[in-house]
Amino acid sequence: MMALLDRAPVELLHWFLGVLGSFGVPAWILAIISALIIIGTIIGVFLGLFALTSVMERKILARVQNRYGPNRVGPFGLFQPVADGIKMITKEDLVPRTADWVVHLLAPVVMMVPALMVLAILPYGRGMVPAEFDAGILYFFAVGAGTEVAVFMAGWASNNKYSVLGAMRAIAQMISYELPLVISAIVAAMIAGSLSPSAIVAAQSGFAFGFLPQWFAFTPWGFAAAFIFYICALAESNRSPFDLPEGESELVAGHLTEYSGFKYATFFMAEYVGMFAICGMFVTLFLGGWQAPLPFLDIVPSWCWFFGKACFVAFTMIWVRATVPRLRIDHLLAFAWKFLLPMSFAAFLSAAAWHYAGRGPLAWLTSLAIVGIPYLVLGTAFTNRFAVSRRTYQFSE
Amino acid sequence: MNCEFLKTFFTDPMKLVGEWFVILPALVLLLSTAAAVVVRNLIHAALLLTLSFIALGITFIALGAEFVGFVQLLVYVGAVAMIIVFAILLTRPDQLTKSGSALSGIGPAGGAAIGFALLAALLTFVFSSPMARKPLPASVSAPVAAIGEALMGDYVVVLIVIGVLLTAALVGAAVIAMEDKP
Amino acid sequence: MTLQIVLAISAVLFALGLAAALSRSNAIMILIGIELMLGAANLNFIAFWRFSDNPSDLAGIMFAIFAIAVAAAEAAVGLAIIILVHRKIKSVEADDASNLKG
Amino acid sequence: MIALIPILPLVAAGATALMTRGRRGPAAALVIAAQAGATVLSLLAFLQTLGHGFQREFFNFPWLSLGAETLSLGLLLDPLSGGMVMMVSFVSLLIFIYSVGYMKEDPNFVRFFCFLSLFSAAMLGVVLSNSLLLTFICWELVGLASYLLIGFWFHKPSAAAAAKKAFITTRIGDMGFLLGMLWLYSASGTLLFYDGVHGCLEVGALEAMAAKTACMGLAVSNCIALLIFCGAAGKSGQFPLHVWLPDAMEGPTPVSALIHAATMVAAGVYLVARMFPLFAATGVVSASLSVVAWIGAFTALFAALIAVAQTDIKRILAYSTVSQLGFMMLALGVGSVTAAMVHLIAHAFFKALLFLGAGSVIHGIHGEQDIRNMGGLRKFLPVTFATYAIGMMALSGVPFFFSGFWSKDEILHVAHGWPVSQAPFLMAVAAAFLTAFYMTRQMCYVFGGSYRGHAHPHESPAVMTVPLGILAAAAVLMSIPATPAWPWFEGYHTGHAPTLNFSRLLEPGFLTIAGLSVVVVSLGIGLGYLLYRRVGEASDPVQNLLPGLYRALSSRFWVDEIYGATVVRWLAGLGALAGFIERRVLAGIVALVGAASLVASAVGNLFDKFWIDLGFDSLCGGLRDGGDLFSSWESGRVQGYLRFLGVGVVLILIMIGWLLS
Repeated sequence: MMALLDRAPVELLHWFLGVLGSFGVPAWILAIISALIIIGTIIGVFLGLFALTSVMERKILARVQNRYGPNRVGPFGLFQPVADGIKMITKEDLVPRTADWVVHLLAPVVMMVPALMVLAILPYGRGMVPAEFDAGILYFFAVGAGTEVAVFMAGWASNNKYSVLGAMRAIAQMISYELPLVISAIVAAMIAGSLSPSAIVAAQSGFAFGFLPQWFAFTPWGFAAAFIFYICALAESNRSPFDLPEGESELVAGHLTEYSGFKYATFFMAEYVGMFAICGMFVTLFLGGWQAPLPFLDIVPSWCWFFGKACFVAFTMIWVRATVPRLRIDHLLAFAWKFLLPMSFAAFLSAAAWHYAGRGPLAWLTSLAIVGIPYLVLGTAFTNRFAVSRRTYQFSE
Repeated sequence: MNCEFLKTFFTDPMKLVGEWFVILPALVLLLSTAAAVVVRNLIHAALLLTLSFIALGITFIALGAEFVGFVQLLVYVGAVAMIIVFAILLTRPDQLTKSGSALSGIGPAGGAAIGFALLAALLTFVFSSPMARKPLPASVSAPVAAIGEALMGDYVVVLIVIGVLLTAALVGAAVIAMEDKP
Repeated sequence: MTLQIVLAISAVLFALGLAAALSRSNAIMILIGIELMLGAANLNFIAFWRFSDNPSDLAGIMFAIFAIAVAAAEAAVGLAIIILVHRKIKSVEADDASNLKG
Repeated sequence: MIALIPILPLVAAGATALMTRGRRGPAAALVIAAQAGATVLSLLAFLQTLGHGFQREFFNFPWLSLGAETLSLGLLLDPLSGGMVMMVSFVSLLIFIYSVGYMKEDPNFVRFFCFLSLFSAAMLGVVLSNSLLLTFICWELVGLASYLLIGFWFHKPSAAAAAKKAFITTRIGDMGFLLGMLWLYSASGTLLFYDGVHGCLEVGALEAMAAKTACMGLAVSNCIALLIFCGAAGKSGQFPLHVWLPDAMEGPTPVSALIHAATMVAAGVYLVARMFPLFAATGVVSASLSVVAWIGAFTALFAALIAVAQTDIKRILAYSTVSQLGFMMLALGVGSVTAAMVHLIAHAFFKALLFLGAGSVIHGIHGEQDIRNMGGLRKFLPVTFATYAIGMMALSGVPFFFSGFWSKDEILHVAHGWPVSQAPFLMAVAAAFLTAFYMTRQMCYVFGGSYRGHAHPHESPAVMTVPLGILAAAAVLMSIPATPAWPWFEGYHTGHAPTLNFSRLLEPGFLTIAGLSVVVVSLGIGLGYLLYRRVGEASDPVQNLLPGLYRALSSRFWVDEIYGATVVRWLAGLGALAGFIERRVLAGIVALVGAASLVASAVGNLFDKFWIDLGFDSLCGGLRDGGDLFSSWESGRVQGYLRFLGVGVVLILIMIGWLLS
């Protein structure tokens, strides 16, 4: 029964295709229909998650800040996204007169496409990978690079100082954080011996002592890499505390300043889908993908575990947003180049040591040392560098 | 839910759509490149160039070099296109749309003429060479593992040299572009 | 589908890159032209690999990967130089940088 | 183990190069320790060559393979290199120690020691090399170190110019060296000196090269030897490539002592000595050796003449060095390697001593170099005076107790025995006379009379005077193995055990020469003393002697004529002429325009100065017109070049297509 539930989506698809096939539909049309169904399902699921998250984020933030949050539309305000959507679609689409309107129009599309395309390689459950190929991780980052182009297009086409500055900041931030992001992902790929996401998930199967999941996040190097990946994921999806590009107090709304209506909604949606995609990648790389955390919990369907974990990671991101203040731009870049990048190299070396020390207790010690010592050194240096000191103002007299 | 179509599409697209899968992105590639070369607005040129980089990456994938295609996308779209855009914005902050039309010496016609002459010469070679009429061999693939083995095996020295080169380029670029200390 | 088609595509791409490098006076466009020519060369590498009789010989792929890496380094250094030149002479026209002209 | 000798200073140079400016103590300690190590090893190597029945030792290793050709490098230890390496490392060590005191206040102390150590490594490499290629590599490194050290105070324009001049002038000679090396490789197929059978200095190769004729009846071996001699002449400051050496005195004084007196300039002589079998492949009176002899003799006389007219303390010594190197070349040219090497080693000690003494003087009176502003320093710098006097007597060839006497005597002796001509011998005698004369003049100016300067002279610290003392002792002691009574050096070089036999001193041939030399030296010193005895008492003695020519004194060569009027008129006239050629023609043109204009200037001297100018003007005009034509292609537009490139590619493609079809 449970096994059936686990495979329910696949079985459903096969059943439907079987029915169509019995009507004599040719095989190549079946293939296309199958692909369209899968793509539609994934997009539907993620848009639903987006709707849910947008309201949940507002409610969580509100609870943290001792407010109620949206509670008018529907039960507990759950239909708020519907109302928002209707509002967005019916709003006037403003385009500044001096804007480059073609690029202005294309920017949200270019933003949305990579956000959806990266979803193709995530393993959602046991045997549920839409497009499985060798260099899946590489694909994820290669396609994800398109986001930067979109941000630039949006910022530049608006022909607005705030927009251009916001876009430049966003791109600088994305490029800076992409390096540690990719390197920490490579760490997991290196231990798994493959760039394929499903192989990486498979490498994290099994339980130590019968109950401890062997996820990569539970090793010294894996923990370091996961931590770096998480921070970089925050920065890549322009979320607090790395949301300077749209820091309202400085840049109005960054590259989104001149967008309204449906274009704005598309941007908004793309950012949330992108955030979910990167959460999914995080889960795949470090949290064992669709695998259950404890042996007896295996009965819960694998895709539930995947989405559950992804939602949990997304929740922590909201949590971080509610608690951590925004960084300054120079601190942000210095943090990427002077702390995260060296630390990701340390994690890389540590993983190599782990592999060559036999993955036993000795491996634990060495890889812990290789990660821990740089952390202590760099961390101390950074704490001293950015220590909170008495502020003095030039014209305070 | 293992989608054969998508998988085949990415790994052996020739089987599905034949040579059009190569020719379509190649057409996009050539058109966007041509537009990038002639368009006057530098930013538009850079964006069209980005499009042509993407098309080039897809052409690589279509030819079966999946890994190279992804690398092309990651490096060119993610990095090169972005630094070109940065350079454009940093070098003309107040006249973003001024065309780079001030032409020197023999002018655009001369450059284009040389380009056409070269094209004619190259095409003559391509279409007269019997070797170039070779048909497409059966599906080939370059698995990532094999590329990794080769990089760490036969080509390891090159890999190290390239690593040194990239490091030197990174440091060099940073030093060159650094503001002079007063 | 024959090798000719791919080679013709790469020839056109190369010619376009050359024309860009020769006829645009902006140094950035010259650099872009050079990148396009490198891309054309890469396309040739991949094409010859794809059409070779021994596809397990990865020399073409390797060459393309290394060429991409070198091109990235070249673009980074080239653009840094252009930015520096712009800072010194307030121009990115290749012909304006003629201080060392004899 | 031999390889360690040059490697030690090289490692020290590398390590010092990485040190920061502030680390003066560690840098000096490291460099001196490495040099001391090299000296100890050199001593061991030297003692090894002393052993009875010593055969030359070498080891070679392949360096570069080009197809079937393999270039090998190697190291060689034989009596020639054994003695030389001992001298070089020992003198270097002393000068390094001396530099600690001399350069104490320089902010670039660490850099200085780095360069010194690099120089020492390269020089030891030249000496120990068993391959002309390795010699060439080290030779160029020596040149580089010399360039760096001459231009050490590069903020002085004159120093920077002197460094360039030295580098460029020696490069003209090195071009010949390089050509000779290539020719040698093509003629003999190897650049190794000795490798048992096939070395280029071994019988087989030499006979083959001597048998072939290149042009104008010259054997191939002689042509190669002459080309190599170009390099040696450049390094050793032989006429006409000597112009850089006096200017090189712009460097710090220890550098002048080490590089431009004791070691590097002797490298040319050493090279000819090392390649002597090649020079003498067609017999001891070969064409190449004759050229060496004539040039050596001419340089000896010519430089001695100029030295008489100088007022800068270091320049006098520099011209004296050129002159002494001429003596060595003369000795080689007439076929006596032993005499040349004895003089080389003896000269290294006393010339280093003189330079360090001069440095001590300059240091003591705070940087003054003009001898007219010195005087009476005997009282202020007693130690320097004593050691300087020893050096001066050694250089002048004061009989019996100074090494210079015996070694110079030996050269005169072998020159006298040269079957071709007696002229070089007579020139050498004249040069010996002048040497004694100008050294006496310098002594009188610097140490005699009363002090004419304004600074407060003081004696140098012990770190400087102790090396002076050691060198002075060496200058005296070197006379023992150099006497014909106990021909130790000769035995050392030829492999026979020396015997003590005073009767050799009484042989008529030797006695004549020795007597002549004693007379000449006494005359030189006596005359000099007579003239300059009271130089310090009057403000300008020359004015007192000949007031009518006072205006000519503003230019310092004209001083020569006034001395000439009181001494020997023709001598002074010749001196002025030599000075004129030196300054106006050679220094200006040779160094800058190069070997081609040397010919033009020689012709020009015969006719008229204006004729040259005219010729040059039209030549330059033609060059300029041609340059304009070419520079219109060099538009400075990068795209212009790109277009040419594009057109070129298209043309090449069309050509290939045409060839294929």
